[in-house]
Amino acid sequence: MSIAAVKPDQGTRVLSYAGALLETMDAALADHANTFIMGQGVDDFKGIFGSTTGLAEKYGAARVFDVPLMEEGMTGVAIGASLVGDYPITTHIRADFSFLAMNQIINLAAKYRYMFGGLMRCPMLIRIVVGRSWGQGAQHSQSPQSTFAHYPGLTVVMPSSSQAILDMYPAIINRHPGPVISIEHRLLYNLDFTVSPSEHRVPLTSYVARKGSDVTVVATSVMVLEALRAAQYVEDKAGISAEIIDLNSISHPDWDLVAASVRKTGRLVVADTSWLEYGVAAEVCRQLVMRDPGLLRQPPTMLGMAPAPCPTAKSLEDIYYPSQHETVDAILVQVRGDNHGIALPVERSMTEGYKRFRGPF
Amino acid sequence: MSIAAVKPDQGTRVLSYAGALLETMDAALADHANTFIMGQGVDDFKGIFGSTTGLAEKYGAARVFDVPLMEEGMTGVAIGASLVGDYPITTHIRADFSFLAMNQIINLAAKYRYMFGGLMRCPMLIRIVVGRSWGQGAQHSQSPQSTFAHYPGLTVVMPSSSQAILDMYPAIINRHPGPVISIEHRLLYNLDFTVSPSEHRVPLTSYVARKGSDVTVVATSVMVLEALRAAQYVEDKAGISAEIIDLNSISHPDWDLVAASVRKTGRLVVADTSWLEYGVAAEVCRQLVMRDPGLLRQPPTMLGMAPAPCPTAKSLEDIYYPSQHETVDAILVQVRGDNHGIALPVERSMTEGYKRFRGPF
Amino acid sequence: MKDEAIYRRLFRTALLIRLVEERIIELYPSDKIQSPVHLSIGQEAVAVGVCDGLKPDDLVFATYRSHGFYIAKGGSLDAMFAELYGRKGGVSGGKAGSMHLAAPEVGLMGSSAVVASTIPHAVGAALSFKRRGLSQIAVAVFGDGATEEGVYHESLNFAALMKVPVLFLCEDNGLAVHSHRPVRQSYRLAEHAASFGIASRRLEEGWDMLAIRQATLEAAAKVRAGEPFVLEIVTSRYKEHVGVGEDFHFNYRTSDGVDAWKRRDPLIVDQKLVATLRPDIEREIEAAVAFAEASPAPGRDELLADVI
Amino acid sequence: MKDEAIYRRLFRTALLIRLVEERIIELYPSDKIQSPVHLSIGQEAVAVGVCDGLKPDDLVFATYRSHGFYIAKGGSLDAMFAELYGRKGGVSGGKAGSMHLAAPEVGLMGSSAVVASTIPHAVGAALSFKRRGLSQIAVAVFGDGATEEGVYHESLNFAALMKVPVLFLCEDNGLAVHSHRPVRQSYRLAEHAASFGIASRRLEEGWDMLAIRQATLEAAAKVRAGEPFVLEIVTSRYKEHVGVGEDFHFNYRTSDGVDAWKRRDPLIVDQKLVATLRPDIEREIEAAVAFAEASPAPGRDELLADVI
Ligand SMILES: Cc1ncc(C[n+]2csc(CCOP(=O)(O)OP(=O)(O)O)c2C)c(N)n1
Ligand SMILES: Cc1ncc(C[n+]2csc(CCOP(=O)(O)OP(=O)(O)O)c2C)c(N)n1
Ligand SMILES: [Mg+2]
Ligand SMILES: [Mg+2]
Repeated sequence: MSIAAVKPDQGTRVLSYAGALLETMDAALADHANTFIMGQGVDDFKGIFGSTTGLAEKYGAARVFDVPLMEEGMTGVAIGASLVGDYPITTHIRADFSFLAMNQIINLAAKYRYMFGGLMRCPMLIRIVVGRSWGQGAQHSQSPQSTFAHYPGLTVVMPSSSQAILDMYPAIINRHPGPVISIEHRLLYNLDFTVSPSEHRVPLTSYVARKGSDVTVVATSVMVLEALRAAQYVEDKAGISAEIIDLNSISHPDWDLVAASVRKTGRLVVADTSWLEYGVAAEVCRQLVMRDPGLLRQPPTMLGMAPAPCPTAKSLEDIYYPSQHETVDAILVQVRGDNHGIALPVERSMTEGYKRFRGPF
Repeated sequence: MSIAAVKPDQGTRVLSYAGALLETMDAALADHANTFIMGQGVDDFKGIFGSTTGLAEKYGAARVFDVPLMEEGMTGVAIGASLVGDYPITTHIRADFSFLAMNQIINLAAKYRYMFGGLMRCPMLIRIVVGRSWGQGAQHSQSPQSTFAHYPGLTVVMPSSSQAILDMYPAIINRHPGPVISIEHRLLYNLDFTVSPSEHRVPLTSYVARKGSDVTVVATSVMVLEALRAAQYVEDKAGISAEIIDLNSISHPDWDLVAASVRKTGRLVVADTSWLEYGVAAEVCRQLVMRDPGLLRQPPTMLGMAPAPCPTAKSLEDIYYPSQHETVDAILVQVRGDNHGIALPVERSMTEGYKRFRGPF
Repeated sequence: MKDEAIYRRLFRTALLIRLVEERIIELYPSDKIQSPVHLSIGQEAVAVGVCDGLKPDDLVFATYRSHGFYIAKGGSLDAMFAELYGRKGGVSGGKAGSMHLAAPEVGLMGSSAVVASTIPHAVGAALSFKRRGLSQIAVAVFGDGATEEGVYHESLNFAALMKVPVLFLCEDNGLAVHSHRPVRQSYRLAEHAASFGIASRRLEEGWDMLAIRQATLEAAAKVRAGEPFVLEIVTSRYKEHVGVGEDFHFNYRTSDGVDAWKRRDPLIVDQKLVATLRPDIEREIEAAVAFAEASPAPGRDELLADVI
Repeated sequence: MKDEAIYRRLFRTALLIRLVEERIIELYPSDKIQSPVHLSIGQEAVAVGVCDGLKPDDLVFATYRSHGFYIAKGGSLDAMFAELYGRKGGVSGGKAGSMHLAAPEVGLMGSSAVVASTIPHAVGAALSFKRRGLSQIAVAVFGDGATEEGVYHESLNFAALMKVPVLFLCEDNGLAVHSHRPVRQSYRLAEHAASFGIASRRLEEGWDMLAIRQATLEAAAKVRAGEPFVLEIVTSRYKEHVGVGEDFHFNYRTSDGVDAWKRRDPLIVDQKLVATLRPDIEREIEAAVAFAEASPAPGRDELLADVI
C-alpha cells in the first residue's frame, strides 16, 4: 500500500511535508517583517531537508541565517530578540540537540511570561526534527514531546501531515503568545499529502483524523499515518471501524474528544513516537481515569519505542519501533482479542512503506 | 503535629536527612578509593546544605572539590572519569540547574552502556536538590523526575527519609551499574527521622510506607511525609485506614505492589512533587489500566504543582503546592466522597509544618 | 560644576539603593519578604554608573542580584517593595520576587536566577536592534562566575561574528557564592575577549561612579558604532551571597578586602552628602514600604494567569 | 632508515583507512550498511599520525567521524565491518554503527554523534589519571566546529585549572557540514587557548603523517608532564559531510582546495607504495567484509540487553 493513498480528506493539491514547511516559512517571512529564521544550515543547499531552501536568497542574510554550533546560546539569542518584538524561528535538525538548549527552553522561555507577571513575552517557534530509521542510533532518534509538555508555559505540537503544517504554522507564527515547540518527523518530510486550501481544519489541539466506532486509536506524528494505514487494513480485512485521533497538540490536547471517543468504543490503542514510560500514553491514561475509570472496557494496547536507547542495527531497529504489523495487530487484539486469527500485513519495517525515504539522512 | 512524630517505623537513633547524606557521602569516600565528589560549593562551609561539610578536609581536595559554573562540562567530566573506573558523585543545589547538563545526562550517560553494546559503563551518582517554599520562584523549584525517568538508561530515585538514604546510597554508589539521579528535597534536609541500622528496608524500588486498607496513596519525596501525616489525621478523625506507597524509584517502581494495593482498596490518591501532566501521576494511571482498568472504582485524586511555573509570592506559593489540608481532603474525598463533612486541618501552608526550615535557603 | 551635578545625581541613586537594601535587612526578620535576597550593598556604584552612562532606551538584562539595576534604571520603588513583599502591587504582581525584577518600561528586561542565562538575551536584543537599524544597545549584566558557563563563550562568539551592539558588563566581586575567582578561572576576561576580537576594559575603581559612568559612555559609544565590548568592573560584595547577614565569621574570606573597599566607598566616606540626601530618600522608601504593606496579596485568580 | 620504517608503518595504516572507506563507498548502494557514514577520506593522516605518537594505553575520545581513529588505534577490522553491517560480530554487536565506534581494549573510548560531547570525557579521564598518579594521557578528538560549543570553553577552563593530562586535538577541515569556518568563528584556537593559559600548536601540513606524529609526540610529552595542550591540525575532507558521495556540485565549496590537498596527499602521490601495500590490505578488508557478511544479525534477545 502506498503512502499517497493515505489522504486525510478530499483535497485540491498534492504537497509534501517539506513543501508545506517551506511554504509556511516563506509566508511567515513575507507576511511578518519581524520574523527571522536561524539555525545550523538553514541557508545551505540542503535547507533543513528542504524546508528553508532558497529563503536566505529571497529574504537576505539578516532574515535567514546560519549560526555556529551553539544550541543554548542560539535559543537565548532567540529569546532576547523575541523579548524586543521579533519573532524568531529556530531549528534543530535532530530533536536530540535541543537537550543542549534545555535550560533556555525550560528555565527561561517557558517561564518568562508568568515569572514576570505578564510583563514579558517571548513568542517564538522552535522546530525540532525527530530522526528514525537508517541507523540513526541512540543520539539521533529521540522524540521528547512528553518532556517538553510536562513544563507549563510551553506549547508543544507534532504536525503529522502537510495539512497540519499549513493550518497550524500560520496560527502560531507571530500569533500565538508564547514559545511553541514543533516536533516534526524526518520520515514525513518526503511524503506527499493531498491538502486543501487552509480552512484551519487542523486546530492547535487534537482532532479526529478518521471516524470509527469499534476502537479508538490515539496517535502522534508519523504514528498517525501508521494508524491510518492500519485502520484501512483492518477495515478491508475484518470490517473493523477504527477511530483515529491525532493528538497533534501534546501540551494542549482535546482530552474531551479523546474521552468521548473512548466512551463510544471502550477500546484504546495509543501509538506514540517515544517511550511509553512517562510518555504520551501515560497522560492519555491519566486523563481517561480522571474522567471515569469505567471508560475502558479492557486494558489498552500501547505502541512506542522499546524501553532502551535506539539501536543502530537494522534488525534491531525494526523491532525497536512499532511496525505496521504491530499497529494492525494492536487494533485487532483490542477488537477481537489475542486470538483474532486475522493475517497481519507482511511488512514489518515501517520504512519499507516509505520507499522515498532513503539514507543517509 | 510535629514532624518528629512521623516515624516510618521503630528505630534506634535520630538522624536528619542532611546527616544521613553526610554519613553516606563519608562512607562512600572511606570505602571506595575510586569515589570522588564534585560540585559547586561541595567544599565550602555550607557543604551542600550540610551534606558534604568537612569531607574536603577529611579526604583532601583531590576527592572532594569545588568546580566552576559548568554544569554540562562537569557532567561530561564525571562521565569521562567513570568510563575509566572512577565513581563520581556530582551535585546541583537546585534541580533546575541540571537542565544545563541535560545533553550529557540524556544523550551520553543514559546511552553509553547500550549504545556500545555493553563495552562502556558510566556508573555515577548525580544528586539534584528540589527547592520549595520561601519564594524559590519559577527557576529554583522544579522537580524533573518524570523527565529523567522517561529516558531508558537512567535510574531515578527520590529518597523521602534518612532511612531511604542510608539504605539506598550504599547500594548505588560503586554498586549500581549505571548512572543514577537522586532527587533530594530541600524541605527534607533539616528534618529528623528515626532510623534503624541499615537492613536495606528501603529497596531500590517502591515499598509500603504505611499499611492500610481503605485507600492507596502513591507518593514521592516530601509528599510521602505529607501523606503519612494526613494518614494519621484521617485515622484519628475518621478511622480511615490509608495505605501509603513510597514510589521511591521513579524509573523502576514496583508497579505490582502499587496495583496490588489498588486492587485491595479500589481508591487512589497520587501525591507528587511536580506537575501532574506527563508526570508521575500519569504513569501510575498507565500502569494500572494496563493491568486492569477495573482496578479503580472511581476517579483518583491527584496532588501536584498547579499547572503554572512556580510563583514567588507566599500567598500564591501556598496554593500552588498541595498542602496538608488538601492531602487530607484528597484521602477523605476518595473514601467518603465530596461531602465527607470531616473538618480539615487548619494548616494550609506545608512549610508551617517544617518550622525548622526557614529561609533564605 | 557639571561633574559635581552628575556626581550628586549618581550619589543619590547609589544611596537610594543602599538605603533600600538596608531597609530590606531591617525588614527581613519579620518574614514579610519571604524570598531569597541577593544584596548589592558595596556594588551599587556599578549599577548607578553604568545606567547613567546609557541612554534611557538602552536595554539591560540582569541577574538575581539586581535591586541596584532596577533602581538605577528608574524602576518604581513602590512596585519594587510590593514585589519583594509578594503583593499584587508588585511590578510583576508578586510572581517575580527579588530574584526576577523587571521593569521593561524603563529598559530592565528581566533578571534570571540561572547564572549566565540572560547573557544571550542581550545579544539577541542587540541583533534585533541591528537588523532594524535602531541606535539602541543592549547590556548583558553578569557576575564574574557567569563567565565560566559555556553560554558566555557562545555569546561572545556570536556577538563578535554578527557585530551586534551589545555591551557585556561583568560585575567582578571576585566571588561566586563562596568560591574565589582563581579557583574557578584560568583566564582573564580581557585576553579571553580579545581572542574573539572583542575589545574590553577592566576598571579596578569600582567604587568610583563617575569613572564607571565615563567608562560606560566610552564603551557604549563603541558598541553603538557596531562592536560588542566587554566592560569588567571590580567591585565588592559586603554581605553574604544570599540573605541579609555578613559572612566573615565563616572564614572563607577575611573582612580585609571589604574594609579596604569601604574606606573608598563614597556612600561611607562622604557622610556629609549622605546626611543631606538621607531624609528625603528615607521618606521615599517609607512610602514604598507603606505601599507594599497596603497592597493586597495575590490570590487564586492570579495563580493560573499568564502561563502561555 | 628509522624514519623510513615509521613512514611505511604510518602509510600502511593510512592506506588501510582509505581503502576501508573506499570499500564502504562501494558497498553503500547495496544498503548493507544502513546507517549514516561520515568518511574521513582526506583526513586519514591525522588519525594515523596522532595515534602513532601516543602510547598504546593513552585513551582517545572521538566523534561520529572516527573510522580513522578506530583503525589507527588498532581496532579490529572484522569487528568494525560487522558493526557497520549491524551484525552481532560487530564491536558493539551492531548497536553502535558507524557513528559510535569504540574499542576500549585499544584505547578508543567511544565516539558520540553529538558534536563536542566527548571533549569533557577526555578531561574527566585525565583527571582520573592524575589523581591516581598514572602516566596515561587522554585525547579529545573533535572537529573545528566543535570548538563553538560552550562545553569546549568549560572543558578548557577546567583542564587548565586542574592541570590534567589532556590533549585537545582539533581536526580542522574548515567545515561544519556546509558552513565555512569564518562564518562560524570569530576566534582562532591558539589565542583562545592561550587565554586559558593553554599552549597550542597549529599544524598546516595535515597531509604529513610524520609531521603530525612528531607534533603529537611533542604535545603528548608536555601533556604527560601535566599541562593540557591544544593541537590543531589542518586537514581536508574530500567527500560530502555525511554519505559516500562528493559534494562540489552543490557549489557551497569549490574543488580547488581539495585538489590542491590531493596533490600533496601521500596516498595519492606515492602510488608506488600504494601498489606495494594494496594487495595485502585488500585481502584484509575482504576478510573483514566476509566476516561481516557471515555474522548473524542481532535479534530480540539483544534488544533490551545492557540498558542500565
Ligand atoms: C546555572 C546555575 N548554576 C548554579 C547556580 C547557583 N548559584 C547562584 S549564584 C552563583 C554564583 C554566581 O557568581 P557570579 O556570577 O560571580 O555572581 P555574584 O553572585 O557574585 O553576583 C551560583 C553558583 C545558579 N543559580 N545557576
Ligand atoms: C550538538 C550538535 N549540534 C549539531 C549537530 C549536527 N552536526 C553534525 S556534524 C556537524 C558539524 C560538526 O563540524 P566539525 O566539528 O568541524 O566536525 P566535522 O564534521 O567537520 O568533522 C553538525 C553541525 C550535532 N551532531 N550535534
Ligand atoms: Mg561574583
Ligand atoms: Mg569540521
